[in-house]
Amino acid sequence: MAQTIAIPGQLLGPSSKYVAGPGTHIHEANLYSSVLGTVTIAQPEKKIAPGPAKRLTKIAGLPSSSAQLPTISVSRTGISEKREVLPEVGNVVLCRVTRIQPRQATVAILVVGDTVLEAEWQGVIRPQDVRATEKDKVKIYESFRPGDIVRAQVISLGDQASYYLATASNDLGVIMATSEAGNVMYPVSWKEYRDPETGLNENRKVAKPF
Amino acid sequence: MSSTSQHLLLSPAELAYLHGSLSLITPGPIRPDGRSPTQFRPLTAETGILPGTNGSARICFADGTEAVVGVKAEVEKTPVPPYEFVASTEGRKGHSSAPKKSSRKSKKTTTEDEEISMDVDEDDEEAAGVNEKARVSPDWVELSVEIPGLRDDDSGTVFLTSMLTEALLADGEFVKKLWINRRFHWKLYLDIILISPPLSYPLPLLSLTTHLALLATRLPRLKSEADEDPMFDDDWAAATFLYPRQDTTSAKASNKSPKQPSAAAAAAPASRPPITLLVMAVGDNIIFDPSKEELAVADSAVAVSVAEGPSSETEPESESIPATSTKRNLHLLSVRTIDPPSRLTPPGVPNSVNAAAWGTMTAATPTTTTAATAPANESGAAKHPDARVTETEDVVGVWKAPRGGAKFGMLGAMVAKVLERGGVAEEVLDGLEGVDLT
Amino acid sequence: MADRRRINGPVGATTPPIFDKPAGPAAAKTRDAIRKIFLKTGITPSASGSAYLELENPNPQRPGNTSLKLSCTVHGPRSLPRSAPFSPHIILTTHVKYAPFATRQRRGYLRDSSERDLGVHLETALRGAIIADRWPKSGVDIISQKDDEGWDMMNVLSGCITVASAAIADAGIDCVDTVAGGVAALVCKDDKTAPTIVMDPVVAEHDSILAACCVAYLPTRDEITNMWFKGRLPGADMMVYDKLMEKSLVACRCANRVIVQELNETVKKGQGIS
Amino acid sequence: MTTPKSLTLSSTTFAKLSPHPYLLANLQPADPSTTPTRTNGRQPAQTRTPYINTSSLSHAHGSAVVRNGDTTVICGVRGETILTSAIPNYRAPSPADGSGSSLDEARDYDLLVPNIELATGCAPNFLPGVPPTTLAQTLSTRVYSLLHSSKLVDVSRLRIYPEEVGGEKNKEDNDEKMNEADEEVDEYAVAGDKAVKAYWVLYIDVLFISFDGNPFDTAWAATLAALRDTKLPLAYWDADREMVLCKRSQQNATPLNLRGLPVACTASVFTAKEKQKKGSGSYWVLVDPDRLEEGLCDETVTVVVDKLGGSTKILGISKHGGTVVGPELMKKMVATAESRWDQIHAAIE
Repeated sequence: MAQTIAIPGQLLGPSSKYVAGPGTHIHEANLYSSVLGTVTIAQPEKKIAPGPAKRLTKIAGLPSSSAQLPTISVSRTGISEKREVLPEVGNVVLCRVTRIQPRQATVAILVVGDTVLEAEWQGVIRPQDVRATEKDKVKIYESFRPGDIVRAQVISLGDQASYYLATASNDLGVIMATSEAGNVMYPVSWKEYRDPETGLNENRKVAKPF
Repeated sequence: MSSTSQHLLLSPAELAYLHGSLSLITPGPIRPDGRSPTQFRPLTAETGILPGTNGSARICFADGTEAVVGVKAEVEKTPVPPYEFVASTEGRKGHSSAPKKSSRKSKKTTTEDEEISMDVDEDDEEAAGVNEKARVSPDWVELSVEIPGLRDDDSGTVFLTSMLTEALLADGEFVKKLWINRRFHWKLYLDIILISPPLSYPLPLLSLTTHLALLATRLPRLKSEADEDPMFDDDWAAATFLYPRQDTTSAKASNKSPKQPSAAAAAAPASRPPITLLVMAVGDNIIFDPSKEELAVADSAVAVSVAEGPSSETEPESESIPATSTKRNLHLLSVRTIDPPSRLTPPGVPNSVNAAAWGTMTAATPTTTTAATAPANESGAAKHPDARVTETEDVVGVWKAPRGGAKFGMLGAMVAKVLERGGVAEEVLDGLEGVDLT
Repeated sequence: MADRRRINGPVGATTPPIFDKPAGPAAAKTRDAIRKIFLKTGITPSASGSAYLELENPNPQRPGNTSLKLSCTVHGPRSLPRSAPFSPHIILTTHVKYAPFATRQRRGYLRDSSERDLGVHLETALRGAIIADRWPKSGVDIISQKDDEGWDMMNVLSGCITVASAAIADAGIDCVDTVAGGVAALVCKDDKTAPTIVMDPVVAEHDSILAACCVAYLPTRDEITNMWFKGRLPGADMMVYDKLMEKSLVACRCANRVIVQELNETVKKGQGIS
Repeated sequence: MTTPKSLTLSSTTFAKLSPHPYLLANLQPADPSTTPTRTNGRQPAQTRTPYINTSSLSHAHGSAVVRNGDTTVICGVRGETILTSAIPNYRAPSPADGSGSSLDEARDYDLLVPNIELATGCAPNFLPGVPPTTLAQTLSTRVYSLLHSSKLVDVSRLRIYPEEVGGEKNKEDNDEKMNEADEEVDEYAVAGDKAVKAYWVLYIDVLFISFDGNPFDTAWAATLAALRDTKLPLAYWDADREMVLCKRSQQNATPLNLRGLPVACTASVFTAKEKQKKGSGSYWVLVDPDRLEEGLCDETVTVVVDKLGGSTKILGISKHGGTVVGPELMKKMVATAESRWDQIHAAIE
């Protein structure tokens, strides 16, 4: 059953037996495929007790957690390598800095997770999102320069033009930088890159190389 | 840009409320302004307001939208295809009746169209004496719509223009009225201007105003004979109506009407220009003359163009309408689905998913017994980049933009409701007849 | 059209060739099936989705074995221009364009009103099928390029709908269903015989077309997203109208079979590679 | 030049993030065992095989579809007639030589009208609804000037003469006289007393279905193939109706036999450093570049050669951007252009 092909609009199963995963939609209590691709069914992994259960003050009685339903989804991996994915809140993205302003750094999002995007989405990193500590003493031009490649995380869908990104953790920040002299630099400390030929250091918000 | 020009800012909750009240079955839809499903908003109309035109009309709806239509006519030389000479010199021996130029081909080639000759095979009422076919072409009518705030090549305006033109030209009756002789014909220019900003979808207003303007249009009386250069009587009082009138007041004008190709018996109730009605469906209810708010929650919307043909015209093909029917004999001219703006409205967030209402994205437990609302169960932390807003069953009361199209039966029912005896189309036509045409 | 960005040719007016003898009438033959459709996806690798459609040429006199050629490219989901207002769903823009050599009368490069009208029809047909709120703040451009004249607007529209639906599925944009376009017409040979309803009419074949309707149909959901009816029905009886609609739905289902078969092949071919 | 040490990226991500080092890494592989190839797997001097098929359009007098890798182009040629009275400052061609005179009718009366249409959604950056981009305009003018400079179209084929007046117009004997090789036009211009009444104007419309680099070679090959496939109906001036009429029957439609078969070959130069001074650092000549390579190289060379009839004739050389290509490189380019000519010649036949 794993590799059946799904055409948009193809009936996959009743929505009482499956949970809709990506690439499917529900219409009149039935699950239909909404993307051209191959059907994959993910069995629910055994649920470990979810942390301290929040005290539910809602009156609605806490329903008995019936056995979790398998998730059915249609994935396009088979079709073409170009898979269009929208940056979601929480995704780790790679982007290139396009413009620096005192109040924000404008970037073009190139890669979401591990899928390379065809279209380029615009993102914005605000000074208060650059690092977790001493948020108010951050200067943008000491953190990013146009042309740098930055690994960041999407924190919100943002306004109509751009997504809001943040580099507030150690493994986020600039991963590739070119110096004024035009050579590729390598990181020397958490806030400096060095140009191998000229030996000069430039300030950046450096991502911890792992 | 959906065909309604302005976006109405209604919140998902308002949309859900409106959709709920409009799709009630038992007492029938409850409309925000309390009208019955087939009740039209009052309108004030007058004709003959522009002295410089052959015919003009102005209609103002209750909600303040207003339109003005001016009709001007010019005499134009009919282009003659070249091998007309060849044919006429060798005598047109049994030239196979070239297929009727389908009136749908809006982009007509003015110059020779070598494969299909343009002459339209008007076989039915063509006067027997002249074996020459009456060459009519849809290009004799030019209609332009002007909506404030929109460019005239804006796709919404073009859609309106082609719908109104289509209604006029669909059956080819109208174009035959513009025929003077084999060498000349009338060229009619209709300029439709929406004066007020488009508060609701302007289609019905524009089509009713065009209807009145065409009814009031008068062409100077032809004095010259068959194929001579046309000479007209310059006494405007003697001008003949485009749509010959059967009532007594202008009897003298109609019986002197020149030999018109479609001179069906003058005494019979004359045919009337087409009207286009906007019909909307919410759930199973069919609603007419929708206001802007109602259209914002429509599941589907259809524009139906209907015209009243002279009832005496015997239908060559299908069984004729029983004679005892009421006086109106309606023709369906064109139907188009309109893309309802409801598809562009933002979706509401059901409680089960809405963090504010403690429905948690990560709750392992499906919420209460509502159909099968089961929120995503992946662990909340790093959401899988592909995870979309979780696909949930439609929750009653939560607005979701309608997906898919309209059922086949629903579309048929909407059109039937317009055409049925004593239905909405006849009610509108009666209303329009009341307007005294100066 | 003195467009200084294009080479406009001689100043004087040029006229298309006028022939001394009118062409013989097209061989009128009745067939009760739609013309054979050739559909292929993936013709423009640089676009996110693309498809190409050809309709078989029924008119033996006309050179070439196909009479309607349509190519469609889909670019999206892509970012919206800065000025666009926030939209919680994907913004659909459609462009329908005739190639200059497509029709008998050479068309210019700027879109005229009939092409914009087709664009709005296509937009209505596809918007019903696309699940818009899956792609917030993004846009998709659907460009349908007509390379050869199918002689008639409604056939062209039904071709555009079918090829665009295949291109959207190829682009991986969420749809509730594939959309198929179909045309049916009320045709009468001459006035004595009663009018017959024909699927996928070729105007050159029939003497006079009384009425025609073009439908965009979602087969599995059995819903209609766009319907365009035009013409004069004898009398106002709904019976003929409903029969005409049914016939066009049959045409849609035939077209949809071609789409499903082609999409299956794309997936198989895709799996073959990966 | 140390690449970032411990950063491991997938190849597609590397290509997207920094295309220039990516192409450089492919052309200059670290270990000598792998042969240097381009990102699309071709050798630097290797071109994409062209596929050409003709007369696929029913409303054009000549048409061709050319597929060169992922660049697909469709070209339609339509003939329309223009009366000499409608041509401003028209001078009757001196009947004696017909074509040698200083008067170049095709260029002076603008009888050839090529237009390249890129805004057909053939690539994400070419979307319709915008006026023609500079690339589209430059392509159109380059094709226009090459059409006229190569004198490809024989103007005598475009002239329209009055019909042979007098005597009963028997169509039959005129027809079988029609299909001799190419003098039949002079059949009408009896002893030069017949003035030219009208001309054929050829509208050449080139449409890009898919765009993946090297647009000029493909557009020119499509124009060439379409013109070779064009058959114009026999047109004559009808005196009593003062208009040009064409004969309906297809068999006396005369093909435009073109002079020679010029073929264009384009290469772009990729330099190791993005900003390269003259002579320093290594460079590669990439023939028939695709979209990625065109974006990375700013120096392109185009050579137009014609090998019809044995000897190689160079019809045009154009080079712009960059300072790397010198005379000896130009000779190598002509050699590659000749091999490209053989490829196209084989595809067109």
